[in-house]
Amino acid sequence: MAEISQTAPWREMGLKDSEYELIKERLGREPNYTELGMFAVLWSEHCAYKHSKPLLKTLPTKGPAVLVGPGENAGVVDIGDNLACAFKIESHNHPSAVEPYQGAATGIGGIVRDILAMGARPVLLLDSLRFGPPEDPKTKFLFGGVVSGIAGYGNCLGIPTVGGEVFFAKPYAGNPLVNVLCGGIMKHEDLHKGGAYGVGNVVMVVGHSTGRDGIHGCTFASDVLDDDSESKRINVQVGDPFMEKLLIEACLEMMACGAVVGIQDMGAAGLTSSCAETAARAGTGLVIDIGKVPMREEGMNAYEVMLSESQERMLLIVSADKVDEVKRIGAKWGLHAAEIGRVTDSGNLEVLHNGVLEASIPVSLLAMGAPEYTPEAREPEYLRKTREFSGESVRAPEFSEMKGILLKLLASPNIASKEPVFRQYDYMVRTDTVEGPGRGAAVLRIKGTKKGLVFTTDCNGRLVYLNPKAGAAWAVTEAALNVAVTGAKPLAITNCLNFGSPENPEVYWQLKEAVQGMAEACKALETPVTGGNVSLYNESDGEAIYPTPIVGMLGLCEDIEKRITPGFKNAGDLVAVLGKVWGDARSLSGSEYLEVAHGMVAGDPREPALDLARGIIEVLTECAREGVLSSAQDLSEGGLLVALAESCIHGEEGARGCAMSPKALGCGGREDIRADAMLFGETNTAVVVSFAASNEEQVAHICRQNNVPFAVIGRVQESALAVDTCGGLRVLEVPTDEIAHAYSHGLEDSLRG
Amino acid sequence: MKFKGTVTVWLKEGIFDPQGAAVKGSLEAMGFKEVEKVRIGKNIVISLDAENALEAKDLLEQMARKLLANPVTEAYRVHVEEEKAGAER
Amino acid sequence: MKFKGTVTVWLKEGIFDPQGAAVKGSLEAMGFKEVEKVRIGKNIVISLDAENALEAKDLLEQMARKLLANPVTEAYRVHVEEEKAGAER
Amino acid sequence: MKFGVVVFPGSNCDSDAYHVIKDVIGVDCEYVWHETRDLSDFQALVLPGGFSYGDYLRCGALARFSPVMDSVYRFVDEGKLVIGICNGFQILLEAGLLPGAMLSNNVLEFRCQWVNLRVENTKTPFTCLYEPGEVIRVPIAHHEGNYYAEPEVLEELERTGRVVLRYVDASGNPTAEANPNGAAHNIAGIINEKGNVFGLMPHPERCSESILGSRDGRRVFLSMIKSLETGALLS
Ligand SMILES: Nc1ncnc2c1ncn2[C@@H]1O[C@H](COP(=O)(O)OP(=O)(O)O)[C@@H](O)[C@H]1O
Ligand SMILES: [Mg+2]
Repeated sequence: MAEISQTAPWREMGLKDSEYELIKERLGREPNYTELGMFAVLWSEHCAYKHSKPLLKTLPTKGPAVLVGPGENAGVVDIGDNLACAFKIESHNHPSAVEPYQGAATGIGGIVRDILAMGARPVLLLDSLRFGPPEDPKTKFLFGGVVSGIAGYGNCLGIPTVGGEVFFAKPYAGNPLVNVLCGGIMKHEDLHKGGAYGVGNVVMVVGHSTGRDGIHGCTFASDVLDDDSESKRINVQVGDPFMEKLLIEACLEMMACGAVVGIQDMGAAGLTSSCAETAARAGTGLVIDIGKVPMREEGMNAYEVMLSESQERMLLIVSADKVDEVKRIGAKWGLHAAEIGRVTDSGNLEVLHNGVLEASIPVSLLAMGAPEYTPEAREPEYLRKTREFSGESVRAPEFSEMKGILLKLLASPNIASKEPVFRQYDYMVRTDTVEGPGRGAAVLRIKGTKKGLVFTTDCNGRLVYLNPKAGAAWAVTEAALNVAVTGAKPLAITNCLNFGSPENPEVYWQLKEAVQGMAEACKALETPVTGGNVSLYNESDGEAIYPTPIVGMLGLCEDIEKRITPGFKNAGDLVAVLGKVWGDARSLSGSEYLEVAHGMVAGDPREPALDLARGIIEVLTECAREGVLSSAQDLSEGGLLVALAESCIHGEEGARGCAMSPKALGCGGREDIRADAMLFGETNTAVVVSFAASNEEQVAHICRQNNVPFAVIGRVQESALAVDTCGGLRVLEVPTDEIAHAYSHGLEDSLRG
Repeated sequence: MKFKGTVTVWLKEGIFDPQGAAVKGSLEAMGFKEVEKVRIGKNIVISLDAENALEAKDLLEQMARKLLANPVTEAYRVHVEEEKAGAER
Repeated sequence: MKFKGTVTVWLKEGIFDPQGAAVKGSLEAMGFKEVEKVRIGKNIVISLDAENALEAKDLLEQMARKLLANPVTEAYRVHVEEEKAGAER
Repeated sequence: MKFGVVVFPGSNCDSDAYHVIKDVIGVDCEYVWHETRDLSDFQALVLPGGFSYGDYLRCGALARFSPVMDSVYRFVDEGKLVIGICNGFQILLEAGLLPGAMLSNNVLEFRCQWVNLRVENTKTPFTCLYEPGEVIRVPIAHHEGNYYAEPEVLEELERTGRVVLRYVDASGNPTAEANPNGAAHNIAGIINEKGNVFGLMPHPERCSESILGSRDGRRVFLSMIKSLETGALLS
């Protein structure tokens, strides 16, 4: 035992000296090597949220529809008809940086098991991805691997990948982001939780055998990527989607027969975390014998078995009289279902190896004893410069340049169609996908009801970089408007906070501000946070990524037949803006236009007007109920003109164009107005809608009632997008075919380039 | 001179091979009880021009390292022979 | 006795191998101009128990014929050797 | 009349086929576990899409050795109807119930998209409710749908009208651009000599309700029901 303190192995395992001292003190003795390993993984940032917990506590988590909030494997929200939706987002950034295919694939595997652990059938996936510049050869390698990994795993499971995001920017070059969201549906009575209740109940491992793969994966995830990461590659876990598919079916069957008291997936830190967390939630203890764990390699010791991150495994707490039933179902699906221990009242996790005690640790210390840190926060130096941006910083383009700029924006990989990505995903399996990827938020019907589930993921890291508080709030409002333009009501969010090292005061400041912005927006929009994930240490070569707090939002569509879609429907319909288009220089802050046309990342994005966002959501849901809108599309990257272009591209035959003038938005007489900002400036408190002229009065009335500015800016026409100045001068006219061409080839062209 | 190189790529020992495991299961179910382990790898046959066998081998090593094998998960072996005219593959 | 069998499976001559063609394209783009043709096949390594090499080979032939290769599109070759204790693969 | 939907380990379109037959069309339908050997209750079987046995080794290769397949051969001999969709088609090929084999898509990617299909033969129990030459819109979702058969086999399939569905453009022409995966002769679906085994890569069960964007696939199932009811087209 003495040698432990001499060789200090905890440092290599990622524990600080002070943490080791704390363990020793709380344990009242020196931990042995296996115990130390167990502490190291559970006290890693990935599992213990050491640097983020105090911040996360400030997020709103309660609401009338929330059935299960943060703390369980996934949040659960009531969606009526005795149904509930479990959903959560999770990151797999570090594994994907090293081995993109397997990293992304096992990311899907992990999040699906989280949803399964709540008792829900997983029914949808979204993927939110960030890469370096598309022309960078490393990006091509990472992009190709990640997308095919998601396809390879998700398609095999038969869970449709119905939406997501892809965003390219330099700060992600060495450290891509791979965040995946899974949603599942269940009846209220099928809700399960991850607690090891009932002394005497049986602990079982179901699914794959255990090998040496992925040992210390979560300490790796809490580390900065460097050249040494290459040597950590042997940590890579290989996904087996076929096994996961069987595991889903088997676990659902096991839960349905009433055998399962508690269930938890074995993700990061494998057996250690699943045992410690289930026991901690229930206030019990566990005794397990790892000699009974099905293994795929010989001679594995306690340390290896407890830390293995072999995929496709679940931990089940089974009532003692139902063990045989669980074994029978396991055998039916060709899975291991092994009895490895029992629930005790000791409060300890006791690990035996063929009867010999190898570890004994209080579960509360393991699962909840990690220290919390409140690091120093300092406003980043770079903000002084980026905030200097003003109207004088960029030349206003001539009218004659507008067409070129529009086409360039549409072809920019951040705006262009992501079809080269999502055509590799089976987004139709299960026959519920009513609006699939490529047209805004995904809409899925719920068979047997009139309802629809709506999902989106959103975050523009560039905006968060320039103003973390505003950018994070913006991610929430953008997601909410994405949901609302379908006519659905935003219900709740899950989030994944992707940041650099919290030990860097500037990064910690970003994190703190972003969480505040997210909290404020969620409170204002009444979309509580039901769960999520924190991924820190996203850096390479000393440079942090853009701070990227990704928001995954769930909305509910009361009547799916009344949903609204983004494409124009009828020539002659009026086109209007609901909300606020600023049209001033500040609205160019962090815009795609500023980067694409001027090569600048600068400015200070406005904090979203949350009251206005709320009003717009009200207006859209009411309009959907009344059936008065033909189309709706929110403004995001690329601003007003790109939003209109997208409504043209998705338009019905004969209604694929629009003629507009910003006159009604109040350009006359305002000094601060600029044409480029009017057309390409970004705001997230505005949407463009179209409707039959006969509905104008009703739409206007609904807007007035909700204090939402309403301005008719043009009409739907057959096949071209045209813009007139306030003075009536036609400054732009582009055939929609040309627009559609730029939009649909942009991504492939830039990856080829 | 023409050479035929074969780069054999397989999953490193210790990395689980789900394909191999599934095939083993099926072979057993078909009655081949003698099977103890199945691992599935790739066999990449490359016809190429080179001055001599040494150069050919060197080129193939480079291709394997840079593209054909994923160093994270895979190991490889290179084999070169002179191309027999009219050989079957 | 323990044997290590290797079943190599490849697409029949005359059937276009898109994966091979793509790899050839990538190799060329990387500067390997010497490459004339690339074909990608499978390498299935099976550890098995048998009385002797002949029996092992016979079993492997059966597995290949029944399962490992699709006779419409694929050809195969079987190779057997005695398993060396502690061999790397 | 009762349909069976076979569930192999890894099937994932089983519930989609079941939903269309049972809930949308309203015909009796049951899942058939892959270890079942008695199929005497059923008049028609669906081998659904998915990734049976993970599609490891080759798509459909391992499923072919599932216990149920012995009974499927007998079922086919008895002249009952079998439709294999996507992975089900691949299984039928591996099992030798249909000729040919599948190669990887020539785009080397999984492809999920809508395609246009021309119905080439309407004198089959699976297509009797379509118009000859009718162009329908149906989704595909596969990685290995590049149909291959030796030239003599292709020639015979063509000559005997056993190419039932072909990938075409919107105006009905079987162009190379309209071929999503490189399939020989733009073949999307074929039938056996006897006319009771049909395999197709596209997913008719995904386009049998208007809320999903097209109802063009529904008549595949309705055709089967009609021919079972009338006995027409069944040898
Ligand atoms: N990685 C992806 N996977 C699946 N769908 C994606 C992906 N990236 C983008 N999409 C889809 O493409 C459409 C446009 O994406 P995005 O530009 O982020 O939309 P929005 O501006 O509405 O947030 C959306 O429907 C989205 O779901
Ligand atoms: Mg977006």
